[in-house]
Amino acid sequence: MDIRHRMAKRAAAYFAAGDIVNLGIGVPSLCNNYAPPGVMFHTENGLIGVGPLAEGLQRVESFSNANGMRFVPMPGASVFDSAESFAIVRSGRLAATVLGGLQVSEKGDLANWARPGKMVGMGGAMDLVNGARKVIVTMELTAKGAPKILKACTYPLTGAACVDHIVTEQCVIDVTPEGLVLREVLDGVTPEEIQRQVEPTLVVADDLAIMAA
Amino acid sequence: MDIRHRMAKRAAAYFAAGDIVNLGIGVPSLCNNYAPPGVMFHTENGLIGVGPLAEGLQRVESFSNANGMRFVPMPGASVFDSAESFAIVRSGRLAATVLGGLQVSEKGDLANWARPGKMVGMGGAMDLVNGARKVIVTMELTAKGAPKILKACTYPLTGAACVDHIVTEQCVIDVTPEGLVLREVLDGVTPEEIQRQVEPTLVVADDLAIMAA
Amino acid sequence: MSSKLRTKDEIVALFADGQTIVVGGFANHGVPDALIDCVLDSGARHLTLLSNDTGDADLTIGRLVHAGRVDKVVASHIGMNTETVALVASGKIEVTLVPQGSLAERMRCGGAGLGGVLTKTGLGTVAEKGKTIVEVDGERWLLEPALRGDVGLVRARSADPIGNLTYRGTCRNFNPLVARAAAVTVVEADMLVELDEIEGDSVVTPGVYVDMILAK
Amino acid sequence: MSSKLRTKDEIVALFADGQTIVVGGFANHGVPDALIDCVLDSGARHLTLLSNDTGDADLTIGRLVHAGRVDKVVASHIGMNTETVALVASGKIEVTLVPQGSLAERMRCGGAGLGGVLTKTGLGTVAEKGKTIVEVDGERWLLEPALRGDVGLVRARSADPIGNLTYRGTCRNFNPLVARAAAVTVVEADMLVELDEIEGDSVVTPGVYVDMILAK
Repeated sequence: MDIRHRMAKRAAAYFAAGDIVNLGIGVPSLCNNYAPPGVMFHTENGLIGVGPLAEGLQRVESFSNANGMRFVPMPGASVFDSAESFAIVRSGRLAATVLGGLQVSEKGDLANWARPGKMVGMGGAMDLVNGARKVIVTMELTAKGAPKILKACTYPLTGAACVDHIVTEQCVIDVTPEGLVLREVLDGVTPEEIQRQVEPTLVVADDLAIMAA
Repeated sequence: MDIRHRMAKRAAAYFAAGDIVNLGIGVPSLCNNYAPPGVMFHTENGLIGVGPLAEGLQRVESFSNANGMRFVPMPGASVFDSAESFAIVRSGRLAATVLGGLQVSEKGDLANWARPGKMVGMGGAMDLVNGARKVIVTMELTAKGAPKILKACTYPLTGAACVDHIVTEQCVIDVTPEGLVLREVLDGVTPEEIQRQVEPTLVVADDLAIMAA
Repeated sequence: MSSKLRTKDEIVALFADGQTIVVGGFANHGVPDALIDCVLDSGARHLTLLSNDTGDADLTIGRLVHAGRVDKVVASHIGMNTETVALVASGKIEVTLVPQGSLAERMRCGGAGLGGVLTKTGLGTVAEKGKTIVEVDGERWLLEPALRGDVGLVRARSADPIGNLTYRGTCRNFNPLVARAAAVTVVEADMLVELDEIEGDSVVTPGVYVDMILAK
Repeated sequence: MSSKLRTKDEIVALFADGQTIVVGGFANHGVPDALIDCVLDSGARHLTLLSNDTGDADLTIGRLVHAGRVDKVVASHIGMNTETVALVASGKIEVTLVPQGSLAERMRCGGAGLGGVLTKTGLGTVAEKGKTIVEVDGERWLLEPALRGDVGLVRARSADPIGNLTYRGTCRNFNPLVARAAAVTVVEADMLVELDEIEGDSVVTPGVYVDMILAK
């Protein structure tokens, strides 16, 4: 499995039937391929029950996700305006959100919407990381060899102390009150190899598991 | 015409086609008999387009006004929840509200929801006097001979400086920046007789008119 | 995605002494009467009631007052219910009166992850008492903080198995706000319909807000 | 009760230099394109645009940017529109970025007679900048003040002559909020229907918010 799908599949393992989940663009959007039955997807432009991408006559303007892609609504879909959409988000009704990340700090701060001097908008990301019960970041462990998991973020924050799980192509890391806990590594990758690629000191879980390739 | 209907009819003369109006209980509720065509009525429990009282099979729980009376909805009626209902009220979308009054001050303060020591609730009155573009109070000029139009209200206020027009059984008084202006009197009633029944000094309008009996 | 339909016994088990119960309805209309039966059956006491009014004496919401279950009331009006008025007068029930529009917004905040709203309603009146005044660009506003409860009781017209709801006429009133403003939201519907029988655009309360639906 | 249908010329006459225009739509979907034609035809310049985004370059809302009519933008995201990004970078357009949920609530406040809301969104980020922090029971909240405009442009699915509106699917998005958040609200509807053809319970935006409807 290519690394994008590997990360999406692992992130989707956090979902359970009955969950309402919001997926960001890029790798997160692939999670719907791996979600267990009974998960429903929320799109912040105003619908719960996002189904597969639409084809032919199904491609109507009225069912487009936050990324502008046309989709088929699922049975039981509900429609609402943007205020209601974010009432759902902020009030903790979303079981999870999956987002990409530029940087995550050891306290779980997330920077994913802007590089310094290039701020084109946070969209709904600040509300999502503030409201969703579980915030899952999918990202590669490093960018051009430089760590993305840092003691403190240097880019503008999306939210402070908001991340629960970091899913990378090599490992899974949880943000806990005791610090960053290494939960899973790819077969053949050592905790030491992961540690070299992140800035803060990782706690290695007693029950460190193998991440599905 | 009996004095209740006389007051209601005069208050309804402030309405124009296209207006959305909220009527309080008692005399105000009679205004719908005298409104010009094209006025629509708002009930704060969540509907615009309140029609006549319902009879027989028309009497369904789902169309009840704020006073619990069953009514027939008019063509073009719209339904909404209580938050939307008061968004409409507060944002100035109601052309007018007509309410009863216990006391009105010379600055247009209104007391109509409680006597001292007997506060059973303001309901929607505080929102209505704050939001409606025109606040019309229908009340008798005095209570057991004591004036109800005072220099300052002694009862708990519904709103400060909110009243535009006071319609009584004997006269019509406007609240203006220059003070209370006597606009109309019943045929045969003199401004002096009205003045004796109110506490603040009235300004008599240059074009003082005769109020329809 | 499993059904949210629950038996009366499962719903009765939700209630406990000292809870805040948020209830839909307005002047005896659109009240979730079968869910009020559940509260009565539970035996729960010392409740705080958060609702527009307390109905009439021993009618609709008023049955909770009549049965002596209520210690506190937060409402916009209690005058219709002579029992509530008498219990307040004798100090047996504590009441907080909130302007109706502010009550609706406060419930909405409680269910929307918001801390409160700024309103003009009540400025210069007793509704200001104990409240914070916030200035925005030199203009004075009254801060009305969010309100939430432990269990919300909602009366809907129709409900599908995942809790998408519609309402009918003025029976809507506070119900969609109550559906959001509690830790657990329970629904009583006039009609139980199949999944997808309520068209998405017609859903008034999305099922995401609903935890349990009373089975018939 | 007379019809709110108006000719294109009557609507074009609404716009003037320096106005704040509030526009519905999300990422080119559910945008009132015929009303944007009206703004373009009016020649109005130095506009402030209040909308979720500015569409794509020279598409939907982006046409106002392309035509050089916009001085300021208040939005949650401008990244799709390369022209907006370039004009912001060169200082020709001033942009204020607002988290999407806060933008929606701020418009709602502007149209609901409220001064602002308290949210957690943006605490600890640049979204705090210049904003007031309000404490409620020791908890910190960000005060997001109300936003309003001069003219609101709404795209609806159907409209009756008094402006009761429905929407379709995700074309609803910000449109019902825009319908409330301006001094004058103008609607473009895919379908114009007769009075009472939209059942009262199905009305999403009550006609009371609507001033004019573009005639076909």
